[in-house]
Amino acid sequence: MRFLPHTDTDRSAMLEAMGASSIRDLFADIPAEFQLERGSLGLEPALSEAAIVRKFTRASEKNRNATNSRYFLGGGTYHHFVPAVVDYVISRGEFLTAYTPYQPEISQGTLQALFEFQTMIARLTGMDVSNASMYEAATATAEAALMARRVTRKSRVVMAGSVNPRYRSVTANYLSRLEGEYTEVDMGGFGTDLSKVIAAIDETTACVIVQYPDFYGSVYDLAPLRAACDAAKCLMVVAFSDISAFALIESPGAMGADIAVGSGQALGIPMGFGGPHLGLFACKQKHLRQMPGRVCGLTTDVNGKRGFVLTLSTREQHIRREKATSNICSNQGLMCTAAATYMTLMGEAGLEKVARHSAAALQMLVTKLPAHVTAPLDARYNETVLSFSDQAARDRFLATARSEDIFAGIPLEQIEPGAGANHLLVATTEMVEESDIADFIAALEVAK
Amino acid sequence: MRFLPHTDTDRSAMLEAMGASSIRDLFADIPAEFQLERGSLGLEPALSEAAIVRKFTRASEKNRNATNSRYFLGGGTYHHFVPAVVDYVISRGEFLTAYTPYQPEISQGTLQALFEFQTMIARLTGMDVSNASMYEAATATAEAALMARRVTRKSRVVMAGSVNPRYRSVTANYLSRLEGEYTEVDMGGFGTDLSKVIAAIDETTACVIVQYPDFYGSVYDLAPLRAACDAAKCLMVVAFSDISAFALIESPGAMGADIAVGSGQALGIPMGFGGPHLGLFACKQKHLRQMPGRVCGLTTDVNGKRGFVLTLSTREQHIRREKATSNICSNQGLMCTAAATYMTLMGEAGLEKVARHSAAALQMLVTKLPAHVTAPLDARYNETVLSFSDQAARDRFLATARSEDIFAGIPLEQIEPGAGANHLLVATTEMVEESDIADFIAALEVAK
Amino acid sequence: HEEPLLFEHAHDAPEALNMPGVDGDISPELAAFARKRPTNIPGLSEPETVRHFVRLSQWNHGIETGFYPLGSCTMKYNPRVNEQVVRLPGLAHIHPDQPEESVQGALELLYELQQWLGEISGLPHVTLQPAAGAHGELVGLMMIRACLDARGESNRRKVLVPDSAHGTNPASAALCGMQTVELKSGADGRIDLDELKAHLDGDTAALMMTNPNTAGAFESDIREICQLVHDAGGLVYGDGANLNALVGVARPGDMGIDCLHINVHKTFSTPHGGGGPGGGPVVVNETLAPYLPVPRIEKQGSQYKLIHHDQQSIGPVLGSAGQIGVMLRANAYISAFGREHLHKIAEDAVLNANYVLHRLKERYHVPFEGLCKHECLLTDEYQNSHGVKTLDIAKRLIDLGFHPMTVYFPLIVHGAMLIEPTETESRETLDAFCDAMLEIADQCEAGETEMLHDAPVKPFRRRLDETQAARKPVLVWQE
Amino acid sequence: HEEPLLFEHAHDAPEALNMPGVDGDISPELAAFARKRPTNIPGLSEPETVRHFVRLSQWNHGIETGFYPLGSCTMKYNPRVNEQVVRLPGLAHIHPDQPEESVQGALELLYELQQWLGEISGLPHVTLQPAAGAHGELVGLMMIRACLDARGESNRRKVLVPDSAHGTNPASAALCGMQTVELKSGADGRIDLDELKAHLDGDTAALMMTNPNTAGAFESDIREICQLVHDAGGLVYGDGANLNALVGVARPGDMGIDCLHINVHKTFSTPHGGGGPGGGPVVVNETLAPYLPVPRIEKQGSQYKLIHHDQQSIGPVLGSAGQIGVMLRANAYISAFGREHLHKIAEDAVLNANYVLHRLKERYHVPFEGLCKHECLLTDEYQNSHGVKTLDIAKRLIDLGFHPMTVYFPLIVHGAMLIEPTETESRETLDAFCDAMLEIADQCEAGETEMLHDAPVKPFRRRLDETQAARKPVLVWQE
Repeated sequence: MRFLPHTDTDRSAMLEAMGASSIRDLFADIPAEFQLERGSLGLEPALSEAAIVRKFTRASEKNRNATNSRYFLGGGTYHHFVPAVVDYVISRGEFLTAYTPYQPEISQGTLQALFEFQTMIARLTGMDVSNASMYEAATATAEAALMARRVTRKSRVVMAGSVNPRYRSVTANYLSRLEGEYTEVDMGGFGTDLSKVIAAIDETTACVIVQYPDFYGSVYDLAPLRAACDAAKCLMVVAFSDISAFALIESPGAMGADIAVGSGQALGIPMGFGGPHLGLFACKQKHLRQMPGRVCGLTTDVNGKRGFVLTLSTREQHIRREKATSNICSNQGLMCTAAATYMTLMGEAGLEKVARHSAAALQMLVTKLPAHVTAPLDARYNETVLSFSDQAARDRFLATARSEDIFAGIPLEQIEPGAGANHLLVATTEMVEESDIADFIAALEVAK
Repeated sequence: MRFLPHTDTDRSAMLEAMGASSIRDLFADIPAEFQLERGSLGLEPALSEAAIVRKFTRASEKNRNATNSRYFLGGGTYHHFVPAVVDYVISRGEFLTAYTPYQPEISQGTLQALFEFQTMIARLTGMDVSNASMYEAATATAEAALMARRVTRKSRVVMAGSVNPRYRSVTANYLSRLEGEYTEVDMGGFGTDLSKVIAAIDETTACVIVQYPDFYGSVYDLAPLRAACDAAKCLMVVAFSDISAFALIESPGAMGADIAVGSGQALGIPMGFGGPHLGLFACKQKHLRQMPGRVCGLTTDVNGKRGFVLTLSTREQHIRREKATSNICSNQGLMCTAAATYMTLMGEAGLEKVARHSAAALQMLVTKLPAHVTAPLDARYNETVLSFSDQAARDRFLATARSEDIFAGIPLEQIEPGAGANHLLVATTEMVEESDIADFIAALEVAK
Repeated sequence: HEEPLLFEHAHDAPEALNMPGVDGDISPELAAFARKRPTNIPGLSEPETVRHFVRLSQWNHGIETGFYPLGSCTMKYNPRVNEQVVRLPGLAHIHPDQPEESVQGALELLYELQQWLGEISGLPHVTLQPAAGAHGELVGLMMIRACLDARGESNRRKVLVPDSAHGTNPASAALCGMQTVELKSGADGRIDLDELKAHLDGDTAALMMTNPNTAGAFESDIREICQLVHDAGGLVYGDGANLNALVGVARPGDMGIDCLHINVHKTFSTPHGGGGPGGGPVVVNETLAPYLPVPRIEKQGSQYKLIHHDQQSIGPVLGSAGQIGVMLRANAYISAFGREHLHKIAEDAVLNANYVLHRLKERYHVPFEGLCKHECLLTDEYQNSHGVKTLDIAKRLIDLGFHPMTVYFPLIVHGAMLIEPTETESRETLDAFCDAMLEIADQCEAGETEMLHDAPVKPFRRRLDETQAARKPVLVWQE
Repeated sequence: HEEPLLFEHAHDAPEALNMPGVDGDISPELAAFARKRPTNIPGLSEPETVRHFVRLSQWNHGIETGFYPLGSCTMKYNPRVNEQVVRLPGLAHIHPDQPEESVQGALELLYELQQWLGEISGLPHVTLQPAAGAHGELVGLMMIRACLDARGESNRRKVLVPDSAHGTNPASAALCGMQTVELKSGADGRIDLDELKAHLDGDTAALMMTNPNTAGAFESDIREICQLVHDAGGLVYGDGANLNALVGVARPGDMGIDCLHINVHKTFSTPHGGGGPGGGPVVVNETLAPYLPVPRIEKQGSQYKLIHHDQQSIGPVLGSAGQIGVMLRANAYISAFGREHLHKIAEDAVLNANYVLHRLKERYHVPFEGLCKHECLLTDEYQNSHGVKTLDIAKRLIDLGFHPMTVYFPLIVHGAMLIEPTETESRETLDAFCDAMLEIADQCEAGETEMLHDAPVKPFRRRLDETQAARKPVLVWQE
């Protein structure tokens, strides 16, 4: 077996050194009734490496993918370009096969990359500090609610209905096992009505969670909410699903967020059928010690040289156990390195171009829509909702588009079960070409 | 431009430091008549990285390839399996982006890998020493002829007609510009008749070049030739096209070769439409100083620690200029690292398994051939010639096979222009499955 | 050589990259929200970016560069072919909301993994959704809680956790709204049956246990333990962090465990990546099966389906069906071993740990006698008298070319050193490591205390001031 | 840390890998030839193999780890996307003898590259077949010889080569059955027109020249030089090793060069790979076009063809159409720059070289005054008086974190140091390198001779005994 270095000679010699006669002697502490006969599990026969490649290649070819299709799917996961450099960096064994950097002397590579990642995430989101990742956006949103409770020592969580339904349901699920009230504010349309959210705030409120741009791609001014949160002494939590937006539009921090959480998948991480992605968590400096997850901090070594360590670990489960700020341990470390590499390669100007092209593609698409399809006309970043006369009209279009290898959008009710079945959530990135939009529009005309 | 670090600010500052006002000032020594206007070349517009990926992906998808076809092509290039580890190792920038290891202190990685490569090639071919690669097998064969002339101070080169026609024509081409006779010995059938080769030897002969296994896959005893060469005091040069053979059958060295040359493409290097492959060159210790190409040797550093250097450079062009043993400079360094990694991963037992499966597949195929197709019945490694009644019958089969995504073989006349058009050169490797052979045979029946 | 922070590189960012897509206008409505302050993300050219991160990588120790004997972390070789196959375009570039018929290949591989994990653990109902081990713990406890609630026993909120447990256990219980009660370990480091009995009552929801435990010892009373908990009306949660000791040799489900998470980044060799991503599938028996989270992957006829809604389910615990890329690697790992070889994982892992224990037990204090499983526990008791602590031994190992073992865990012994060699290390490497450990013991006895306190001296940085880092945290770069 | 030779690893090979394919019988006829002695190739398990080669890689300097200012070698950044696209299955896993209609995508990319190389060089007829620069030289000379033979001038066998030329030039001429005559360079390091005239005669086949030459200077008399050679009935061969100075700015074909090879592993950034593979396409004008080698890639209508036979062709010079993977990378590199940016390659390369020259010229002897092109030439003359030689300066640079420049080449000056920074290095890096060079000059003047003789002290190995290696060559490991 190619991953096992021992020959039978090795095994015998080692056993002999120990005075054991067979490997199963070493399992004498496991009651015999529980010991399996070798090879008795109901698994497939072992595959050679070539056979594994063949098996996965065949499976891969059963799927249609974004490299051989026109792509308009979003809803929290986006087909942005992944530069080859990013994949190369995270494929290097020194990053890929390292453990959590608890031994900083021989982990400065991971640690410096984390420090750079935290800095860039803080700058892009406009926040003071960032942690070293959460799993993904939905659980990060739940953790933000929990953190707000710790910070404010209040318990009510108000959630705008225009937050991604998956972030909402995971947050609701997390909170439902704990003390304290959780309220969702129904929005009515495909955007965010802050007055409804503000009306839901009371003095027991720990935080208000909104998404910006919201689940429907809408961009709006958070100033009224900031004022309302100040008045009620609660935290304003801003979730986001495509961080690329903040190279173009005002950041959550500039809008006054106390905590910003969301997905960093746009930063050089492939869609991968839903993961591994990258959960981001950033907050104001003053709330730092209530933040969940690992953080990397600057320090010096005994020679006075600058170095980095994981720090503030007294917040964490391996020290604080049941009193920890979270139970999170393994996070998305490698994706932080990917995102740091991506942002370094892009720089401010490149990030802005990605965002501009993503938004320009949506604008071009919306402008060209035929009359039988409607879309909101207010500020949207790279995502919006197209509405058809009825489900049949929409599904006719989807079928036409699929026959042209266009993934034209996500039926809204697939993510938001309560939605009518005549809507389509449509997203664009810099990977959408003008000709793709023309084909999209042509399919709309054909399926009219 | 993403590969250029300078901003215009950098450029201006550097020019200012030099007292120049524009970059074109630095080109003042190039007559103005030769200077092009910027952007005036007839090239395509610059592509983004995403566009390059798209362009190459589209081109790649226009080709049918061995990962989505059944594959029986050989003739010097073989579809053996390439383990992921091999590609990973040679993709690491420390190997990939290094120069020739002329500064040994900071090139010990490349050098030790070369030393290991040389050792394993010597062992596999049964020769005393190996160099650090030639371009590929055809030019290596030509270089062997030249070396034999230097060693023997005689000039006539005798080439068996059963050597790969491409090795023969490149060798003939090289030799035709130089003094000395070159003779090809026509073989008649699809194998090697040593008596004809031996009959062509005379006392002016510097060397005899045979291929083993020969171009038609035939395996035969070289002892009579060895005796004849001894008698005539000429060198026996043995070429080969799939080194994997020698894990299973007697090596060129064991058969008495003075020089062994051939292709190492089987050792973890993809077919790549013909290159880069790996030319191998091995010889007896006593002829070492007439060997062409770079070699890596063992030595010690000033602390007495073992280390490696490129050595015997007084044979080479950068020292000896027109008196060098060859003009070769850039060789196939990275492919040596690939082959070293491959052989390490395989080990003796793995290499033998590759060879055994390659040969067993051919045997299975030949055994199942229907009556209307004939093949030689003597010893063949992993390649043979199938003969049809006429060209129409063969081409009917090829067309049927192609329609089933089977690359069934190479029309012999495509490589050997003199051959009749009713033959097919067919090769097998460990990548051929029993079901592939069944499909091959079924296509034969269909096209009967 | 030093490598500055990317913010310190001495030049402005080069011009923006060429970008595909629509180079057109954005809507005036969106333009009204234009960012006012620059992001101040410096940006380097591609050559500089690559060199920056390649250089950083050189300061790291990884499994590919050397031995990594971290107890309870299972740092084994990560196959390169797995990295290759998960990057196939039909697996890497698909969206979680593509129509099911366009992703059947991916679903097939995931479904197969579910079946295999069920078979290997003896707990046939599986969710691949949890993103990591701790997440799996939370999900498992949510299911246990849902099951108890369905039984009308909403009073059961007490979770018994041995004092040797991973810190995530109590933290996960807290996050699930449950109360942890710590069980004191017996003199042999194992669960003390009397201690267990004393805490089992009508409020007990579950026992969370790790088997083999974090001292590397198998809980041989496992059948009785499970029976006691079940008799008291509770359920048994298994922390699968140490599954590498059992895979192919024995199944937690057969022993009475009701629910187990599996760290695929340990047992099934998905790379740790400097901290993640991991994967924490949860496997359960019939009792808990109705409560598995959604979405679930099911096979209906020849079609694979994602089930998004189910009445009894605890609901979604992640925004997607899981860390899919990590799961695909686990499938590839199990594929390579197959039925014939899978047990060799545990066998060689246990062989290696016992061999290390055997070679070191005369010179390092062994707190609990007997066989170990996939990891062995030592302490610094013999070295303490020379003024040398576990931390010094760990740091000295760095100078000798090894990553340190896990230190100061488990908490039930003083100065713990927990060594896990895994099945992918050779005897040659184990011997070299043991030789290094014995050399340190020699140096300690020879009074080379100062040298040991000064270690490490070889790596890029020496001992770092963690107190300074925590007291005045600097988490982002300020120009 | 040390890493033994793989032959020294302390154990037998593990069992053979699982292999695909036909696990059946071989023929008895073949079995009669079974190998009698074992190959004795040790074999390591996959984890050990990866660790072995990863560790070896760590002893190497590469473009990705640091600056590599090797004159005449053009060590520039190698784009990672190029590595990605050449590994696409339809490009990596195709056979040179597949039917043409099954490889149109590959042929299209190669044909495009041919067109581009012709356009960039001003020599529109192209072969991609030569495997490296020296191979291209041979092929070019073969074509020149064939052309002269066709003119009935088979007496012309003399090749004039400046004494500053690369060693491959005379070696290639010899391999082509031609006689080299060395031209002594003028006082400015350039070709001396009188010297040239003195050697041109009715036996002259060609002048081989490098422009800019290996002293980094442009041969400004290029038009006159070519005219003289042509008037004498000879042809002009251009060594394209230094094309990086001209790309997009000026074209050798416009200057009168008849034939040029292009080192794509220099100018077009295909990686050097520790010595190869390279690629040496040859571009020629109408005069030489009929003699291009076969196979040739042509476009006929919308189809791409491989032409295997042609009457006037010099014939095949390689067993295939070329180092295809290398050519595909070159296509990708040119694609990235395109019409708009291609000239920036030469512009920034020349800017960088002149900047380095400017910063160092007061402290290091500059043998030839004036502008340099993409590389600059210094000597150790000022340092010699302190007992310090070029070799010491080179080795000291290693300790300071840089790969040395090319040393002792060209041969026309004593103690040459040839520095080529390329366009992909930042000002920051150039400044750091110049600072290091100035520091060495300071140390030299401060009399720190011994330290300089001892360098390098930092890398894994110090100065190696090359005499011992050559005197008693050990090229293979003997157990």
